[in-house]
Amino acid sequence: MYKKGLSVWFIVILLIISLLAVGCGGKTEDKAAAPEKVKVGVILPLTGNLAQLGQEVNNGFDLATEFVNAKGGVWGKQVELVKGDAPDATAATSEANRLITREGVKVIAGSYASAVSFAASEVAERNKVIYWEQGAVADNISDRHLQYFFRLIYKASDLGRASAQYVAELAPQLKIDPKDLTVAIMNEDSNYGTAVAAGVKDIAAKTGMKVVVHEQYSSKTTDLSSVVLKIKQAKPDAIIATSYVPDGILFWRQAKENGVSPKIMIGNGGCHNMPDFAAALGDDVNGVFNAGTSSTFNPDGLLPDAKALFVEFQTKYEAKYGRKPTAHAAMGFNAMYLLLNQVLPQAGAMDAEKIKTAAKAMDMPTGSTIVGWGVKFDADGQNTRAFPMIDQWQSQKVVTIYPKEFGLTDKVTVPLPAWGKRADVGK
Amino acid sequence: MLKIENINVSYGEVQVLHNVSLDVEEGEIVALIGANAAGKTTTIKTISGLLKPTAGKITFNGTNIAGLSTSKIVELGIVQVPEGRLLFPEMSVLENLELGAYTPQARKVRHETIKTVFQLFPILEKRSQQLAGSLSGGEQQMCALGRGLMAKPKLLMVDETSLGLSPIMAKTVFESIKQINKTVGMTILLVEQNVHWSLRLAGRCFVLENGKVVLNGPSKELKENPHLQKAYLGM
Amino acid sequence: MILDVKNVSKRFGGLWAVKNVSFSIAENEIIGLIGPNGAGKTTLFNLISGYFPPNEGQVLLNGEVISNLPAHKICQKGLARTFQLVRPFPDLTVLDNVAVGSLARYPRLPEALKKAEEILEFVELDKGKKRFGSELTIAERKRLELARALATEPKVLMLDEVMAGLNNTEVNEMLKIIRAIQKKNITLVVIEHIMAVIMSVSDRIVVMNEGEKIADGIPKDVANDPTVIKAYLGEEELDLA
Amino acid sequence: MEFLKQRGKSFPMVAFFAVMIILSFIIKNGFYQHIFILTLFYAGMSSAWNIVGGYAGQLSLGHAAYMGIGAYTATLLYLKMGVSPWIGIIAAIIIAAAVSALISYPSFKLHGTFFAMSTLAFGEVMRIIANYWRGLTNGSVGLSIPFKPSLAHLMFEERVGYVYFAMIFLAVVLVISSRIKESRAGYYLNAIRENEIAARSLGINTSLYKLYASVISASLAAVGGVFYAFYILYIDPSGLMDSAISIQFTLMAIIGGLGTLWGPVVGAILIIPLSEFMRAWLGGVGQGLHLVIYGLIMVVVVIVSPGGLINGYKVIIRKIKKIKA
Amino acid sequence: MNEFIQVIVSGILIGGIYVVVAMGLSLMFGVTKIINFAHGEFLMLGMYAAYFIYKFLGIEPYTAIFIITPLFIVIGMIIYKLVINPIVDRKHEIQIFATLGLSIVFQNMALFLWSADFRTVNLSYSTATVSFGDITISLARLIAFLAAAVITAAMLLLLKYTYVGKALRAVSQQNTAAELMGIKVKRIYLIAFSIGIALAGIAGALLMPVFYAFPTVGAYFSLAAFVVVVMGGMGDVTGALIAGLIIGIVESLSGFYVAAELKEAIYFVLFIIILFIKPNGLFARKEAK
Repeated sequence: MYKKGLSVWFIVILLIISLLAVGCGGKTEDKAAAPEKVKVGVILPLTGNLAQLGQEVNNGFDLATEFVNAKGGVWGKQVELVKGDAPDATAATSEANRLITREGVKVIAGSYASAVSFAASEVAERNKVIYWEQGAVADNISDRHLQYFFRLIYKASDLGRASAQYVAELAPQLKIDPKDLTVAIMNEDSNYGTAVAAGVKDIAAKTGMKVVVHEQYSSKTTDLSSVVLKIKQAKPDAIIATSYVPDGILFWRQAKENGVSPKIMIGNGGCHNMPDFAAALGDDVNGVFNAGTSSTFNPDGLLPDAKALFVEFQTKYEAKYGRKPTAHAAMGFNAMYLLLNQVLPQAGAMDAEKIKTAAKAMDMPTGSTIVGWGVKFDADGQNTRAFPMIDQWQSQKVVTIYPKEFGLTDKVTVPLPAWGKRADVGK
Repeated sequence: MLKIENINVSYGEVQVLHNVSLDVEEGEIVALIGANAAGKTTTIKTISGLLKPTAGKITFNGTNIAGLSTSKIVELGIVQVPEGRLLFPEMSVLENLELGAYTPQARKVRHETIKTVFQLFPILEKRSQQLAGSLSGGEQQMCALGRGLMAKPKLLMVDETSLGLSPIMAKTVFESIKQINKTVGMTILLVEQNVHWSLRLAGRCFVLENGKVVLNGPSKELKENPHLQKAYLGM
Repeated sequence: MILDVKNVSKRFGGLWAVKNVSFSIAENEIIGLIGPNGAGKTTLFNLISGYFPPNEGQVLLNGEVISNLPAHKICQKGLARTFQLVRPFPDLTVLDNVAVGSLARYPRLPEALKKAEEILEFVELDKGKKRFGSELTIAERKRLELARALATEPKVLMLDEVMAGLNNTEVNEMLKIIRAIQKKNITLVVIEHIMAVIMSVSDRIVVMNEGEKIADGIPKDVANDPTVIKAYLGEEELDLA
Repeated sequence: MEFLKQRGKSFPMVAFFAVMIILSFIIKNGFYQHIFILTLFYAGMSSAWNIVGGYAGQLSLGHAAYMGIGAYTATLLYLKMGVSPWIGIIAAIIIAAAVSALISYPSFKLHGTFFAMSTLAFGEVMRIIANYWRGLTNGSVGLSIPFKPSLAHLMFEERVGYVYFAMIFLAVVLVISSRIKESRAGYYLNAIRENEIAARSLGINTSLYKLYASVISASLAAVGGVFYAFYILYIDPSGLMDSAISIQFTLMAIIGGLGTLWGPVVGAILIIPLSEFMRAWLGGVGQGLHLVIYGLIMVVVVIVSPGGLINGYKVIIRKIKKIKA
Repeated sequence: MNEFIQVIVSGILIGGIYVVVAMGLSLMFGVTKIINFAHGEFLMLGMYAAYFIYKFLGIEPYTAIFIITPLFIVIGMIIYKLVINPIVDRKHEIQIFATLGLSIVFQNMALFLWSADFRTVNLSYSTATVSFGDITISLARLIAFLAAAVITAAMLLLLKYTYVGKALRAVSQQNTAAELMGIKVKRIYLIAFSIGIALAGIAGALLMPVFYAFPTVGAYFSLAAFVVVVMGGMGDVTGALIAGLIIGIVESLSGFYVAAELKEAIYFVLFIIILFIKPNGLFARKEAK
């Protein structure tokens, strides 16, 4: 309909520009070939809805790198983290490609969000680059039998199992037979919440606990009153919740408004161990349990080296960021520190095969890392010695209570006191 | 009072007015006549400042108003009653009238003005709480005229008042225009397709054809003009 | 009779825009439809061309009821129209504008374009055919609109004020085109404002006022009909003192 | 190839793909290849959108839903029944066409903002359904496709395979687009966009043609969805069917030139590398900084360039021609 | 029965919040005919403003409204001059994408400046409730709802009884005629836009005690607000009020009786169906021409 002869030249010009851009890019690659520093890739969601926890992990990564660099780095060279922002799977693919092919990294640490981990680790695998996952919990990430993928954290369903198991163990204290215990499950409906809930259901079936309500919702919702009302109606003894921060705050606030008062409330990370959660609820946060990685357990349960590192991490982190590290920051630190301090020196060179061998050879007992875990990867790259701990909020602080050797206190308050009467929890 | 000298106006790349000149003296009724799309509405839109001339001069009481904003021109005292009436359909008649008196000076005296308007158009007082969109065509036209008067204009430009009205209704409206001119002494620039009416109502007429003024003069003389008779009166 | 309008009425809100109008048109006639502004001419056009259905009555094209068909079907059956406010497609070229019309009969684009060129030649608009619809003068737009409707190869063509806003030369050219269209065996219904013009070209004239048909006959009779004079020209003895 | 037969008209197309093929030999770096693939893919998606959004002027903001339908159809058939994605493409087309026919017909009564909002809502509903229907889609856990490179599985050991596949996808969309544009349907769609009432009076069944545009557009978007799934190898509702993705398709067409054959392509060539490079350069600098700049560029371009770059260019050409004449 | 009433009450309360968010959007649209896709981001800025005012000045969000309102009127004016004025007469798609770009800028600006942390103000009334028999009502949400009613009433009074209000309506109904009355249309656009932004800021302050500020919070509300505005019949204040309550009640009912995950989908479907039946919104009085 229109004479196109000329518009084509317009396009051709654009193409030439993009060609030039590519030409320039080629040089960057050459630079990467002769590194003066040890480059490690990082992929995290630094923008978008998951930015908050992504940033926490990023802080941990940064601090671990500082620690290692202060000690002289790896192989006598300083470590540089090359970062990619991946708010979603497509961006993760882009960034993984960029880090691998343009920055020339041989190992990528990530990614906290499961969707990001899925996509980025796929690219890493195809390029034979190590993907070092610190905190994405979706079960099926490690079900793909990838060769270059290592995950330090436990699976989501294991987290759900742990929290449900703990609830079952608390039943006698309520003078209820676990078989008669009624449980409400609520979770946000992304892969994280869904997988945790599956683990909870599994244990509920095994222990005979009765799941009276199971509510799933989008974490982007503005109102959870329908969920709250359903739970209120079912009057469960325990609520097992999996939330992100916004919906977690919303739920507990609306639960308070509606006078939902279970005997046990337990969360599964993501929200229920975050300072923002406590800030929003004040004293009412006390008595709430959380299952997940902890950054505030009793370091006496750790092996001596780990304990020293734990203390150093806590103080340096607070000095640098002006607040206590969250569990996500601790996991980030742990993952990066293990990578830089153990795996890479062991591997001896920036070579994926060697790093893989070194990682597979890792055999660290429980209590040897700053989050309490040991490290031993199975054939799928899943760490078999990771486990969640149980915390309880006391005096608006996350206090670890289980496993016993990491517990800071024996004083566990059950059942949960009524709303507004929780200041004394743990005392 | 109003003097237009050789203005050119274009819509985009199409020039619609070519060297149009006309003038209006205080107290008179002047009609601008011509066929559909001859450029009548364009001319008064340009006077109102809705369109900007590409060339030429428009002066009002000695002030050059070409290129001024519409609100400024309204404040100076030129008010247009637009073609198709363009009432605010979901506002009451009273509100429509009140909006007519939007400029500060008109707003001050709006209570007196509204009395005059109601005297001219008693039906508007009866309908004052009704939504303007629900009025009949003739009533709407009266409301539009009333709204124009509320601005306390020195020059009232009335665009195609008879459009869409039955002859009887049109007659009433024309009579009231005459009335406005007589009682208030209002200067009126009338834009009309209906040549008969215009010739009877106005003292002087300008005939536009294809964006050019082809004839002008006192209505009596024009009535006898063979070109006009042939082109517009079907004689 | 190629077009029969039988007791057609249309109501908007509480007002009858068209009230019980009937007339018939024989093949190859030129019918003038006149009346003062707001008489209901355009509404009648809209009813016939299927823009909206009548509340009462029927329209028959070649003996077939078309009054409940959608507009595009009516066009395909051979009745085309133009609009008073011209609606050229502004971002299409003149040629493409007309080709949209001819595609109704010639689904293959090259043929449609060829036909469109022929029609543009016919209406003498072939010079600037690469210009965009938005770049035309009013006279050209009117002609484009006519050409586009003509391109659908109608049996009946209804023209809504195609001469409004044109100067004398342009009006005469348009009249020439209208007569030429008639020679192509197309029946025409023409809405027009200017009496003189319509009188000269029509075989028969239908006069409307306030939604009703008030006269129907050959131009000379209609022009001398006192009701028509009163409705159309207004009461001469109006007192404006 | 089909489009080579179209005499002189196909010259731009041939030239374009010649350059693309040359580029596919030059670009060896994986990151640039990835950007190249994304650009071709988005150019294809935006061109597919353009058929209904540009030609017919129906500003749909829910096209990610069709991409999602395509991705899920082919992935599920492949994972659950071992059906080759090539056959999956056909199934994807059928389902997307059916869904679009169902939703489009009533929605074409709506105009302007109302239409846009209804498609936005439709896209969101589809995403929520995909999330909720766990038995079928695995919900938000997503579906991960094991990497088994072979042509039959639409997975390629060498990334360049994806380059060619994306190129073929874009070529198919462009050929169909230009075929539509240069046919009765294209003329009719343009007429509908410009003035629906006038179009109807010229014998155009406007509902039918809008439906036709919508179905073709949705089908092509579904094909793109299949490609996406087998390239990224992981799909989940929020990553695939987010309204932000629908808006991306629209944005590219608008930046490049709505309703023109090459507009969406130009838009994609500008936007994808821009956003990718912005993220690469600034993503690690400060949280969100790259998107602030990206957003600013978007605002400025949209304000400054009237009707897209291609049209801006056309206006200039028109002016030049006038001066010459 | 009680639970049904409780569900309805919850629906009305969340509906009230939608109304507050939608009101400014509706006014802007009615007058300028621009859909402000960055409206949610102005809400977000309002929440941050309330948060920082509380944190640094110790002024509670409800009182902060008196600071936020003038502040946001100024912000509205600046944004109008920079972004909206150049596109006010342009095509829909241009307007959509300019405001969309603005939303990307604000979202990430907030992320860049204030990080992604969730900011809450924990006040005595954040979780306080009022009870009527078995029915409990969140105090802060009730206040937001009452504010919605007050804002609606104030808007109606403004539009009905002041000259500016009449000019706003005049421009929204017939902007050429308004111009011919001597109304500076562009200035009315500016006023409408600024009031709209101020209303978004007020909505932010009202939300702060019950919700929490973070960079992408706007998106959580804006989609619902768009639905409310479109369904209520663009620019219709009472329509927006009723549509907001309908959406809230439908959301609450479907969340309780169908599934919490599907509640958004259900009101979107309802919205689509309503549009199919009434293509210009629920309360559109006339067919748009």
